[in-house]
Amino acid sequence: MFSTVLIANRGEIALRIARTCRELGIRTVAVCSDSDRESAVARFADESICIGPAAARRSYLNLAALVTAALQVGADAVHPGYGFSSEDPDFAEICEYAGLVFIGPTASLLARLGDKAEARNMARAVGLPVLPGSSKPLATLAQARSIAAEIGYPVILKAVAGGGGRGMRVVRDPRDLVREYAQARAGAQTAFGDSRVYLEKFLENARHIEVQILGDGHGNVLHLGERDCSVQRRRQKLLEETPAPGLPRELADRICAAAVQAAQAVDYAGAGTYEFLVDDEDGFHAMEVNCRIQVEHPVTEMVTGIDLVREQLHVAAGYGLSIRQEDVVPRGVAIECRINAEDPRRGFLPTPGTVREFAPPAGPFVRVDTHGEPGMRVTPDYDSLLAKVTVWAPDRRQAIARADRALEEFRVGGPGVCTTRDFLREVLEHPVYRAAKHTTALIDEMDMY
Amino acid sequence: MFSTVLIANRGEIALRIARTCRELGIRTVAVCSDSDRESAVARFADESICIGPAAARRSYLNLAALVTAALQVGADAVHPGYGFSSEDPDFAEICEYAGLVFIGPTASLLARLGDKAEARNMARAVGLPVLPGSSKPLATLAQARSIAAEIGYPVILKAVAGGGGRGMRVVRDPRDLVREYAQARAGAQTAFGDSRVYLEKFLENARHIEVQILGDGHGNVLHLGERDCSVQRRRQKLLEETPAPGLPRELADRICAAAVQAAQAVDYAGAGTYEFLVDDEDGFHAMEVNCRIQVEHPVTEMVTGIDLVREQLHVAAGYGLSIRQEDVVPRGVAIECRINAEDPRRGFLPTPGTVREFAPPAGPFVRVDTHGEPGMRVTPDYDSLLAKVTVWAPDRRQAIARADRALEEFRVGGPGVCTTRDFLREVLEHPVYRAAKHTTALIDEMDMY
Amino acid sequence: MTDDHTGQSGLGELCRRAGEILSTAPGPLKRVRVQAGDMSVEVEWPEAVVVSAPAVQADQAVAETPAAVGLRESPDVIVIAAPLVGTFYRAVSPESRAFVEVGDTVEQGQQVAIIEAMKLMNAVQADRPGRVVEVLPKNGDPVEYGEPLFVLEPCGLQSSQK
Amino acid sequence: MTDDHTGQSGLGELCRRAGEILSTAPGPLKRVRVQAGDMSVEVEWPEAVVVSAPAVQADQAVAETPAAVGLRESPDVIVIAAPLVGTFYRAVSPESRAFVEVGDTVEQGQQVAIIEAMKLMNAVQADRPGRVVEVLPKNGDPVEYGEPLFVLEPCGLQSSQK
Repeated sequence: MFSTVLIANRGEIALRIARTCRELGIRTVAVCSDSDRESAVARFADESICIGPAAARRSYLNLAALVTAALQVGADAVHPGYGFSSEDPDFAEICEYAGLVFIGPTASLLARLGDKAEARNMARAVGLPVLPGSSKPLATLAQARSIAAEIGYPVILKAVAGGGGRGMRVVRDPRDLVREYAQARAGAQTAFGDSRVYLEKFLENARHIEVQILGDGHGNVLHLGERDCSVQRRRQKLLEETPAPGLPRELADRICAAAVQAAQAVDYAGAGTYEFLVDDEDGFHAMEVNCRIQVEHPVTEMVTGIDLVREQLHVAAGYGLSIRQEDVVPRGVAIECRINAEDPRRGFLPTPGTVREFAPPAGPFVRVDTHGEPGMRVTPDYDSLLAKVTVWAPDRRQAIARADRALEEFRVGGPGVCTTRDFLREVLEHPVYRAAKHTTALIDEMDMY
Repeated sequence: MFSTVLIANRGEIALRIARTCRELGIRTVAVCSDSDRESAVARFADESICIGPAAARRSYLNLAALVTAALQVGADAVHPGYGFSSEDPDFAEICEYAGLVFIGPTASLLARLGDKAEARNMARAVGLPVLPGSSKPLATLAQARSIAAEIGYPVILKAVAGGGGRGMRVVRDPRDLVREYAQARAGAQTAFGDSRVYLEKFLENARHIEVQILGDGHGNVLHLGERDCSVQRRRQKLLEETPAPGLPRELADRICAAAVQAAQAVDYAGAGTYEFLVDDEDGFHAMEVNCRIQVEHPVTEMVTGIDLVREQLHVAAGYGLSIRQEDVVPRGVAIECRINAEDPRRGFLPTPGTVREFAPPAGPFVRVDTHGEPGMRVTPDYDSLLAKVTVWAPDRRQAIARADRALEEFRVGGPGVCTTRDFLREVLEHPVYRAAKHTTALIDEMDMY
Repeated sequence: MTDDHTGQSGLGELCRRAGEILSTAPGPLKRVRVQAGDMSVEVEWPEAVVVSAPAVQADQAVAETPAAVGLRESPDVIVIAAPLVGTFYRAVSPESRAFVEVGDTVEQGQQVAIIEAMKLMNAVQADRPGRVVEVLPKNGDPVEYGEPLFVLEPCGLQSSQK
Repeated sequence: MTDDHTGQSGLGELCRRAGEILSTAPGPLKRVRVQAGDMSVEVEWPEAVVVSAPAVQADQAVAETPAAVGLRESPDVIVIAAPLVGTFYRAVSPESRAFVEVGDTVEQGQQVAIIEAMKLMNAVQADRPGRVVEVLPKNGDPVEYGEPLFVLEPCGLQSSQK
């Protein structure tokens, strides 16, 4: 096993990774920006090194600083977490060049799966259903218009370099295509430094279902069941659960098998997530692949008992997976609620400020992943996630009651700081959610009344 | 189900009970002493009522105040937790008299099983092995001397009204019997208001194994596996785990079956624990029964996924058990560590003071049950338990590593306050414990070097 | 040089003493000051929020008077608080006269109310003399331990008014 | 000069003693004062510890100067801190002369060191003029972002001494 792992991330995921490293006897080094010197992971880790100022571009996204720090502390591997540079092929390549193990897929696979148009083609090549759309980045507006006309409106424009729900624009009326196409390209350029976009059919009432897979890089891939992540605002997940409620088991099993098939085709190494859209009429459609540990991985851990970060480390260290498919026996239901510093009443706008009170829930079957503590400052430099509250129960009704209890118990707030806590309790109460009839449109519909 | 439950206890167990009540939609009323008005459970509960001054004798042990409070708030049931009056037949009887459901066995069963000498006889009557000893309370010193001579030294003197490891004296030399007998009687009178004692053979190197049972009061009893509670100081448990490590599965199954048999014989209702001593030579011996939820119940909950307080409420409300024996499928290993405000270097003397720093661990597969928070005062009025840290893992090696990680992460302390945290980490490191060869003598042996 | 040396070692002594105090003194401190001749060492803590460990309360007299909650006593205000949880009664029976009315002067030890718990009638007594200014719960109200029942003003005040 | 020296070392003693207290005293302090004869050292903490919400920092200039960590700037002390994580070099090559030595006066913008990261040599410049009092890391030491590299005293101070 590795002797020292540099954790190239911040916040709750950095702490979560450090915890598993500690349990495996691996020395951990946290990196921090100037404003994170007193963070929970900086205190937890065996060592902490400051890599730049608060602005992520100059610290957590600064590949040279990350690799220099890793070499300086004698790390033999780098865990990129999620977000930031976790799926950046350059990061994987620079690590390799510097003699560091990048804990994730290879640079070339990151490059191929990171190109969303290419990923669509790869999925289609192994026989996965994909939504009708452009098979390459759109070359011209005329091409966009002709493909959109062929597959029929509504369509969705997506950045080739995008992912995680960012950089998408829905077009419902052909007259809006000119404007939306121009804005999608401009937005993609700003957000990802790559203006290329593609388009596909947009499903108004679909469910976001994803499959957690683990691969050893030698053709062995297993899945850890599916997650329903349909509760989203602005295409960003807010609440996730497993198993997917209201989805016929047979359909869920077919989706899981499809994900395994696709991952096997690319000799996937480590933890990854295959995302699908499911609609009642057309079955399921492959969307994109996330080549990293996922924010919502705790729900899968709670029903399977498998530590996903441990498996990532095992695979990256060349030990292969410590489990086989038959060891994956999901039990009960888990729900994760993301407590973000955002104001649901103002379009989920982040609310920076000081979190004066911070007392997360605890007790039976409740897991909290957080870097929060009283007095912590929420700055606009980083994302607004304060804590993930994940609960487990034998069945969905009990899990919902437990999630509601845990959220109610969570005392969190401070001057200027709003959170998604109360809004999530409204979701848990919502009859459409309770009946497991919700789609990705749930929150928009809630906003309407 | 009940509409309002009065929780006749304090500390972490009161909060733990309130959490399950909340999840079941039951209104909760916390009682508090004058010094507990700002406690975690008082804040969590729907209502809180002060029942007396800090001294437990005049608040949490004051049956009249508890029942008056329950009636005043319109409770239909009372949950006694553990300790205090949880096994007091008078409490159960007064509740019944006042029209309140006592969440626990009937008064008459509490009386019979609370008499430890009588409980021995009941165990023997259903065919359970018990250690040789007196079948009735000792009438005279001469009788004690003759029985001790017959069964052979060492013997242990126990209070008939005792339990939970309190009020016991080991006699290794016949010449000490006079003194120890007199002191045991005096001690029993002081602690339990009942000077009667009995004696039995003392096993120097035994393991404390107990079985969690659930009964519906109509002859249906199931077990939730065994727990090893051999890590004890002064016969008080400090660390518990399930399944019992190093115990042949066949022997563990026989012990579980014996507990079920004994509980069926008395139509046990609710949650209970049958305690046994296991030694290599003679197999197992029934000791006593705890007629209440146990401090260490979280380990059982983590491996079975069953909420024990929920089952207590179901049975007490007349719904029967919500599970059958075949629904109990233990998975993996769970370990509980008790963080007490005690000084292991001074014989585990409680250390009152102010807990200035209190940041419990969290993350994957870690559960914390606590009423603690920064600034909390540890007073000599109540027991010294600050928090229970329970971890789960697929196997024992990983569970030990995880427990150690969680304990290391726990920042707790303040002026004058010592805790058992570091000592427990020594236990987790101890080769005898790691090899699962430990007996109830482990801590005494550790003290020696 | 000698002076200087003496000064330094005297100072070292001072600091050592101060350090000893810091490390051995129980509970949080507010201020430590050590002085010798013209030398002094002083250490001060902010206005302490933290309270020191309590005195052992385990075995107080049963007749202990509870502190009233939510109502401060002052030189002008005496509060009689509920000594137990139960139902508050102002008279022996519905037909009887109340033990005390607003304006009455009560003696120390005089019964002012009854609290019933589990069918037992417990007398509430004034622990100091005074004139009744206000009766807080209504007859038959449930009260918890420490709940303020009566507000009195000290007799001294009253007599000075006469 | 001799007097002055003695005074300084006596004061140093005071500071060292105060430092000892600081490092051993439990909990947050409000004030520490050490006095010997006519000399005294006093350290006091501000009332409020909580800092208000920060200004938006998302897009500062790339040439931003990091604040030094663990060393306070003051009117008498200028600190040059590491602008990035990497290896600290005092000269262009092992054979070359160091960019600056203790005692040198540096101009604003003058290169004082190199920090190497990923084979890239990054110049470290003085952002204010001053006289070099101390060089903190050794040649070849790893440094993190914000780590103090040089202590300077402002040129004004130096010229007034001349």
